[in-house]
Amino acid sequence: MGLNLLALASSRLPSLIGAVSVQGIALGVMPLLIEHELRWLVLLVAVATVGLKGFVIPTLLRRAMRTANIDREVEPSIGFVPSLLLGAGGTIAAVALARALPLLPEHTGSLLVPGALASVLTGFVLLIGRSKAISQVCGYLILENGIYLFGLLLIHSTPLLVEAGILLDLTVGVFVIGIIVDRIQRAFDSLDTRKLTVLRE
Amino acid sequence: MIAALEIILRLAGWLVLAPLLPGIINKVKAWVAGRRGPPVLQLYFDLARLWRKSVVLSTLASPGFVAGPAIAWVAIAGAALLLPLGPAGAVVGFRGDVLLLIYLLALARFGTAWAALETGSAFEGMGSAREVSYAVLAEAALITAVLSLSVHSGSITLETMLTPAAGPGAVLLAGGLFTVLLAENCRVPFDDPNTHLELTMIHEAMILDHSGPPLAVILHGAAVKLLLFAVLLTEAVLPVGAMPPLAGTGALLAGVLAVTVGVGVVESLLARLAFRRVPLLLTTAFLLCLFALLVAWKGGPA
Amino acid sequence: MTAGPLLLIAAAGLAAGIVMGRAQPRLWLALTLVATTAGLLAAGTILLGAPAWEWRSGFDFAGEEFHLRLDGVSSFFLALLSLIGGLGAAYSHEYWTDERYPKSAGRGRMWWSALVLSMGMVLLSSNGLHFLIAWELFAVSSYFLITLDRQRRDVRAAGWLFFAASHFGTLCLFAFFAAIAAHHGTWELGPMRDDPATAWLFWLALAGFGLKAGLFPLHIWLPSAHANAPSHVSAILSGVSIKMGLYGLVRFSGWLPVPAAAGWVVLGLGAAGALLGIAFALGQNDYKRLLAYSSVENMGIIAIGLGAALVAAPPEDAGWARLALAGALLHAWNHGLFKSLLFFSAGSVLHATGTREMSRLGGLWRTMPWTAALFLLGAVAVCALPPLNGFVSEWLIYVGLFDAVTSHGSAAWAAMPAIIVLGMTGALALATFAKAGAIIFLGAPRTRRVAHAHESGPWMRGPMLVLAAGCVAVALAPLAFWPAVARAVGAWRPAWEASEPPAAFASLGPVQLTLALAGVTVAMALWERGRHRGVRRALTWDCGYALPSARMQYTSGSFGGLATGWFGWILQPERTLRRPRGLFPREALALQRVPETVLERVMTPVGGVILQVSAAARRLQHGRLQFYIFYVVVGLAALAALVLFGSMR
Amino acid sequence: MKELALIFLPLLGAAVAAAWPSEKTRPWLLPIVGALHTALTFWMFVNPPPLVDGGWLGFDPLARAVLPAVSLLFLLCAAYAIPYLHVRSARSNRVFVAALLGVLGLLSAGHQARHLGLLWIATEAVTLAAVPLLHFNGTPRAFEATWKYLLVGGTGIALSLLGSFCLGYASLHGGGGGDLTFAALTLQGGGLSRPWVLTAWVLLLAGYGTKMGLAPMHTWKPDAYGEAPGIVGALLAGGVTTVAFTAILRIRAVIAAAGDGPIADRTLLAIGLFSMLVAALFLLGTRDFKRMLAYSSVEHMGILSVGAALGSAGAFAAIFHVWSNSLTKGALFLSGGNIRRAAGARTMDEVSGMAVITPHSAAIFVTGMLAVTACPPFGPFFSELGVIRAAFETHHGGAAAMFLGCLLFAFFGLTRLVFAIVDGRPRAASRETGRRFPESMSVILPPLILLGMSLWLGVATPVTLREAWAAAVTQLYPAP
Repeated sequence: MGLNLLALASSRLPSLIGAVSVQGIALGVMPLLIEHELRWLVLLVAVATVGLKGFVIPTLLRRAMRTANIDREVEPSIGFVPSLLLGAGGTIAAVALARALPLLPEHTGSLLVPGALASVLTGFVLLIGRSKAISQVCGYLILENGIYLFGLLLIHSTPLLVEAGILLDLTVGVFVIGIIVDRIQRAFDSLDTRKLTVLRE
Repeated sequence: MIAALEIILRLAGWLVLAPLLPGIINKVKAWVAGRRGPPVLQLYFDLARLWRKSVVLSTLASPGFVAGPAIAWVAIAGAALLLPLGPAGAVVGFRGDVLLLIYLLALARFGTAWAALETGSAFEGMGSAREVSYAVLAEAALITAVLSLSVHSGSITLETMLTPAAGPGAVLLAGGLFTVLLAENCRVPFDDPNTHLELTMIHEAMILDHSGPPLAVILHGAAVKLLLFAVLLTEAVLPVGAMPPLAGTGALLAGVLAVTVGVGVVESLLARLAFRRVPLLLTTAFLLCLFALLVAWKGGPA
Repeated sequence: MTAGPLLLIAAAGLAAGIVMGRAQPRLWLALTLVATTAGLLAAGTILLGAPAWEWRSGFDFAGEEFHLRLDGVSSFFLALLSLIGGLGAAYSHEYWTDERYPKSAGRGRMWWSALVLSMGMVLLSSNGLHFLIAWELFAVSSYFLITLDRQRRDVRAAGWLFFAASHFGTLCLFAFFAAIAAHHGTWELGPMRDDPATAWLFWLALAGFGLKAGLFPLHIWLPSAHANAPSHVSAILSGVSIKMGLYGLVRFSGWLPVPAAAGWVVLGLGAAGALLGIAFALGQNDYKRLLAYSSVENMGIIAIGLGAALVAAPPEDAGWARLALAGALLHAWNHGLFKSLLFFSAGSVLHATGTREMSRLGGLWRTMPWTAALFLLGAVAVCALPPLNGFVSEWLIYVGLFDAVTSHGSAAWAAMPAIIVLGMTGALALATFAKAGAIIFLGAPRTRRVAHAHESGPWMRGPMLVLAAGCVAVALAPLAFWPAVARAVGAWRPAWEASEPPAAFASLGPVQLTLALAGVTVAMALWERGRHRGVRRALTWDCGYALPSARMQYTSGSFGGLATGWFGWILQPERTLRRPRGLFPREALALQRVPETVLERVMTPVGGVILQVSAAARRLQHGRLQFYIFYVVVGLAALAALVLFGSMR
Repeated sequence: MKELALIFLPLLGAAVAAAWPSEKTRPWLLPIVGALHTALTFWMFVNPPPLVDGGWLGFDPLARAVLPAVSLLFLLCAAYAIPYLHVRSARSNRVFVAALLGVLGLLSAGHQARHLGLLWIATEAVTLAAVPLLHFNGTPRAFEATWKYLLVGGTGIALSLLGSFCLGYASLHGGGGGDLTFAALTLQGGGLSRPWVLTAWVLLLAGYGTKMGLAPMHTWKPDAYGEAPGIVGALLAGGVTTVAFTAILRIRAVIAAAGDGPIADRTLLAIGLFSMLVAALFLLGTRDFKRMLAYSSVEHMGILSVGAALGSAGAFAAIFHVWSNSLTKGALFLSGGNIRRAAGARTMDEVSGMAVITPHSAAIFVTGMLAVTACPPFGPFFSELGVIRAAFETHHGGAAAMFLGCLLFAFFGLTRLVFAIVDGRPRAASRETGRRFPESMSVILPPLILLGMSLWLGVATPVTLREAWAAAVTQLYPAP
């Protein structure tokens, strides 16, 4: 959860991407910690997650950043302090909300639910509060990380096939986003989404 | 056969007697002014002379120029026939004939206005515009008066409506109807029959271009209309229909005479109103009739 | 033949007209005339006493079985529709020809058939779903007929206003029929008076049908639509289409229970419409707009009659209500006759002169004597002057109202103001039509083009003569039309089935006849007398002015100015005045226009506010993605709040 | 087996298209696959295969009631795509054709999904597969639209995933064994944990609502529909949104089984009416006729949502409306595409008099506009009337009034804009471009057929179709 706040406070894109990447790795390791017995599928999923979320996607983003040759300031439309406060408030709210929802006995102690919700909220804050396309993608990733975290609650019961499918979808989604980011960069010569306001009303 | 004869006789009576009224009015005016004035029968002479004259038609006029006055005259005569004559009752009458009376008067107005507009003259246009516009307010007053009569008598047939003794609203009704009479017949204070300025005329402006027999028909029709209103007013106020024949006839004649003299007196004492004040007076007439209606409603059979 | 086959012929003829009308004008005309004659005959058989005709198809259309019914009420209106539908088609044969309007004449024929057919279906349908289908097709075909001359912007604007307003009415009817269907579990319609829970639906019907009927504040679309449509279309719109709204009101106030206030409201709307409609008419300078406003007036008069019947119907079932309703229905016929006649004559004038401005016309009686005479006849009829038909029906309404007053019931409080309003309306109508007829046809031509106008040909004159004959027939032999009216009244309320004509009604015919004869005789005698004594033609008296010109004649604006001034509070006339200046003034200008107050002073501002709201809302779609995601979050929060709120209750 | 065929036939087609060498002949794959798909769908419609208990995929009554409409729409769009791609031969159509076929396959999967997770996967995949379609035009505007589509849509997808997890957890918390098929969830019914069920409903409704384009999550729609080619608009409006709607219907059934049907219905009603209101307000002022179609689509999604909220009669009308809206909107998008091409512009400030330049497309466009505004005897009239009737039957008079008010304003907006484009004098520029893109039979017939089917749907709804809809309603709205 600290990573979320770090992401919110990052004023430079590389550190934001870094935060996302670390979060991805942590996420990938999680199922291994939760599962008591190591099934090969779980292992596969974990490895894939770590690989994709921790390395592939951040690398992609870094490359996009470099090729776009943009200045590395994040240029928030919601300032850092307000977004930090929002994030902190969101985290508190997430904890409160998680308490309001009944949990199974085995989950009551874990921070999975509040952590997931806090990540989701952080993702939203980033999506809403940042103007660079790449930082928005990071926000989206944090949002999805949160959801993935939540999904771990169900890891016992849902067939892993589903989990795998979901993961695949997410990945493809991010790839597609990456491609579009690239195209936008070429079309607009910028990744500042504030320029993307031709279509209105 | 007898009925047909009676109709013809009555019609003749109406047509023959009507031109007396303007004569009487003029006489009254002359007396009040201290002059000798024209003879009472002056209008008869005028009509006779006009009837013999040739016609000058505007180059623009269509046959409607002559047909208009004729139809107006027929309408007024027809309306007059509908009125009961005191104890003698009505000769033509049916339920709802009062509406026919009102609409015949409207037809007469249409005929005169149409004929006036035939010439394309702005004066006649002005006159007929005033005529038809003031008629809107007069019509409201008239129909309210009729309404109060019908509420009072519980009937919509002229004969029975006009028979019973006037109720407590008689004075109001008389005031209202008298004002309507003045307006409808273009008398002072609404119009000055003797004016010589086209811009201030109503009725006289409409007939500026008429001459010869058509003018005679118009003037005669106007006289019949005046008589009609006088009779209506008298019968609305006095229960002449319920009186014994002689007394009734006498009362009717006296009433008509009184109305005529009244018109003459008003004409002697008042000046013509400014046009913008006319609606006010007509609205007053309407209100008088409306109060009469309310009084009749209160006093009528529950 | 019974009604069934006749109606089949009519439907087939019209359907064939839709298909073939585009290319073959003559065939189309023949088909339409055959179809409308068949329709007229079918309506006639029912009105003259045959039992109501009913037919179920046995197969489905749009999920429902066809259920057609031709009873007293619907055949009453079907007769009018058939008559005007046929005559208008004949009129258009000369008025809207392929030569003059190569682009739209074919479309015009097609839509005409569609319009007549759909109106016929409205009258026959006894199933809510089919009624709605027919109703909307009727609106669509009206729209395309109004905008036949689409090249012109004002025509399109008028058409759109019609369409938009009409859609409002249609949506009210959506709700109306859907609610009936929801309540009774079926789209089938029929007498269902027993369920007082559905009484409130009357208000929906009043909004929906009242809009089509042009009841007062809902009339906003009517003047521009009727004025801008081709004249044969104006004729059927004014003569028949708005009667469809009336049909709906009559039909469903007969079939469904009505709330206690219904009659009072209808009567009040009618009185307002009658008086204000004619006041607006008086203020117009465009003779077709004038006629359109006069339709508002006449629908108001009809509504007064219907309202009186509704006031009486539930509690006391009084005899006078029958008279009022009979008067209203007969007035619907009469209005159909004389207003179509007037619009046909107006079309004839427009055809000959190309302008709708009265102030550019004048003196047309010389070049267009037929049109002038027929217009005059229509004008006398529309003013309800004896001895024509308008008087007959207004007389019935009057007698009904007077009887309501003399019966001293509570209804008198509605009847008394209505009578006074009717009286004033009559006087205003007289002023209006004296003005219209006189400015168009009398005096001197105001422009050169008008001086060379031409009379319309036989195809245009023929329908006008037929309508004029219809007016005269109703006027002189009203008794002959009573059974039809009585049949419709009986269908409205079965208890009133066998109502004899009031005794006085019988004497109306002879009186009118005598009057007409006397009028003609005296007029001719006077003419002869004049001729006998010698006639000289001379200039109109001009007060000695040396150079009179046609432009110096009284104009329509000045003629109506006095009375419109009294209604200035609602008419809000707009004056543009440039006074003459200097010693030798060059030009001066005085323009007067009476706007459609309800539209321009009420609806347009309201519309403006709505558009502002819309503009404000549209600013939210500003293209910034961050906010779009924020909207998602807001939506999420709102849904959560809604669910939370719901789960706590 | 056939269920899988419905999915993999188009996917196979997509693979073939990706590998097909000839630019000229590749587009023909679209109608061929489309025709096969339609044939198979209708064959299955007539002979529905038996449902496997606990199966993740199945041609269940809901799929049977809706999928044929999507398939038909695709077939006609595919037929239209041939002349369209011929005109746009400057660009390679490899990705376009493949993605189009992919969308069809995934749509089939989404409609047949009987498992919460599978449903999500299919919907997400459709979203992604549509991306290359959106920026086919390759303009900066197209990329901007795609970007917004991706991020807003992606957020929605994320929300629905979270919602799916919540629903899964609700089942888990209620003692479920982790079987996330709808049948199992419905069976568990009241055993589901209520707070989780409600949370799931909120998230799923917001998520799939984003996909459907319910306000205020509709913001991607005008951009996407405005910039994408007409066929893509038609497919998005008639196919993709339909998947999201059936998803919501399926989930609503679970929520109702859990005992929270009234709450679900209230939210559906609220969001539906709100969407209609927003759409009506936007329609009143929009000047771009392609974006107009998008707002009209938002309005119709609102109608679907309102219908779904009004019990079984309303749901029947809503499923009816899925058909009538898909077909009619399809006709509008395709004819609108013709007009757009011939006019060379798309706002009423730049376009007028199209009745002269493209008389047939303009006629179809006007008729389609009337149809879509509930003018009888086209399909939408009957379905919308059904919704209103259902509103009165369930005593939602106020909702009916608001519904009708929104329809009215939408009508104002639509007619105003459409007549402005169709009537009047054509612009010189449009005359020029109009000559380059003449109307041919191949671009007129598909929208005409769609319109004809909308008409046919209205005047003579086949009894089997009605029965299929009724069966779907029974599946989702079991009688209490």
